Amino acid sequence: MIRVLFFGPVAERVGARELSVPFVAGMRLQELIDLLSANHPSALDIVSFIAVNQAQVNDRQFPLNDGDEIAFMAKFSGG
Amino acid sequence: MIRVLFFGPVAERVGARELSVPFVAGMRLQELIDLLSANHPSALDIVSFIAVNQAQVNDRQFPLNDGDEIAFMAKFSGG
Amino acid sequence: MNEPVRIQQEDFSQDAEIAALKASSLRIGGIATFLGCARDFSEGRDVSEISFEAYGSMALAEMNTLRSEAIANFKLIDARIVHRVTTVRAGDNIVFIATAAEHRAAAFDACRWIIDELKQRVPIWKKEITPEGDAWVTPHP
Amino acid sequence: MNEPVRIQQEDFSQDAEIAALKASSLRIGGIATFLGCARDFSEGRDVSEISFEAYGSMALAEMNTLRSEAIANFKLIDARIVHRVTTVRAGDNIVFIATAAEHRAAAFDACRWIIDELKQRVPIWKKEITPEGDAWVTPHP
Repeated sequence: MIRVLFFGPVAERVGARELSVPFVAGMRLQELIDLLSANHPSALDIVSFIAVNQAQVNDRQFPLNDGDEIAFMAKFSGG
Repeated sequence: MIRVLFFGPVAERVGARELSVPFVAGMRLQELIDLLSANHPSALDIVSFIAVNQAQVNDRQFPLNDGDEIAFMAKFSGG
Repeated sequence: MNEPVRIQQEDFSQDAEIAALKASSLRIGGIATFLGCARDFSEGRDVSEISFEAYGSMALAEMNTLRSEAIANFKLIDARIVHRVTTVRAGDNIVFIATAAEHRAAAFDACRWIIDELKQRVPIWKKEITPEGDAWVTPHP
Repeated sequence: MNEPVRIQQEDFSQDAEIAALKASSLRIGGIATFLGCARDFSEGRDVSEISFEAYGSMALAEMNTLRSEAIANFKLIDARIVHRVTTVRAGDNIVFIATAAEHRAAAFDACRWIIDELKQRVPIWKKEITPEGDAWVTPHP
């Protein structure tokens, strides 16, 4: 499984803090983006950063592994 | 009388923290400088600022008044 | 001794943070700090409370990276970063950064750099709770 | 409440200074501080103690002027300046400046400006006491 995490404004729009998505061999980040885009378009609108296992990833073709933790995040507003 | 004050390195070279100098009508700052220069030349060497009644004065022709407090000061090194 | 980089609910003491910083060296000549506080007013609206949420594990890792980069790039002796994640009211402490260096220029430069970078790089979000409703804060570009 | 500008022998608490600063307004978004400490080493020499002397009345007046100028020029909400005049050892506090503003840039700019100006304008002198003897510090140009 892939653990998909949401925080703050994104979590509010998704209506959940976490989703579990079945892992499929050869899966890339783009497939998760497509899934979120189809089911929660208003949440995707405010996603500015994506992290895979707590490191920011910009390449949408980034290959995923079973057990990965993927976070879809709005612009940070801490401090 | 004029109160002449010394602090820190200047006081050390003068060997005193305070001198009283008789006030003479028409006295200007230059006369005090000449006095210090004659009696304590090594102290005058390190004087960078002069204050009359706690305000810096650069004009050596500044007229003095009886009861004035004049400070001869080395470069500041606080903070 | 507390960790030099922390995310916590509870408030912190600047005296305690500075004492911890000083314990690391007798070569410290200057310590710059920045304390971010909750204001009662933001962009024209009254704010009753501010609520914070973090991606805790990633936020802590980023803050530790920020501290290490600041120490290396500004030749600091030490640095500390604390961010509260809880609900605060006007006047409450939110974030604290302290940078210790031999001389003050490096301490100031590093402290400012850390808070600027923290706002850009650390996954924390704030929601302002106002009499007219709640709103997640969208940072300016 | 303590005065916001002071020259004193005794040490100070940053928590107490910050609490006093915060008491003035709920609009404060950022507080920058600078803490100057005694180092055990200066320009190649070990330093055992540092002894301070001030032209007290003029120093206090200049520090009050600095505070007022900083508040006006940087649009601060409030500011505090404390300088110890006594003999200190390595690690001891010497000077503390805190500047409170709505936003952090003004707080940082003002804090740095005050310590830079204080060193130029406030009649205080320091003497370093080293194993090889005492020496009044001559500031660099």
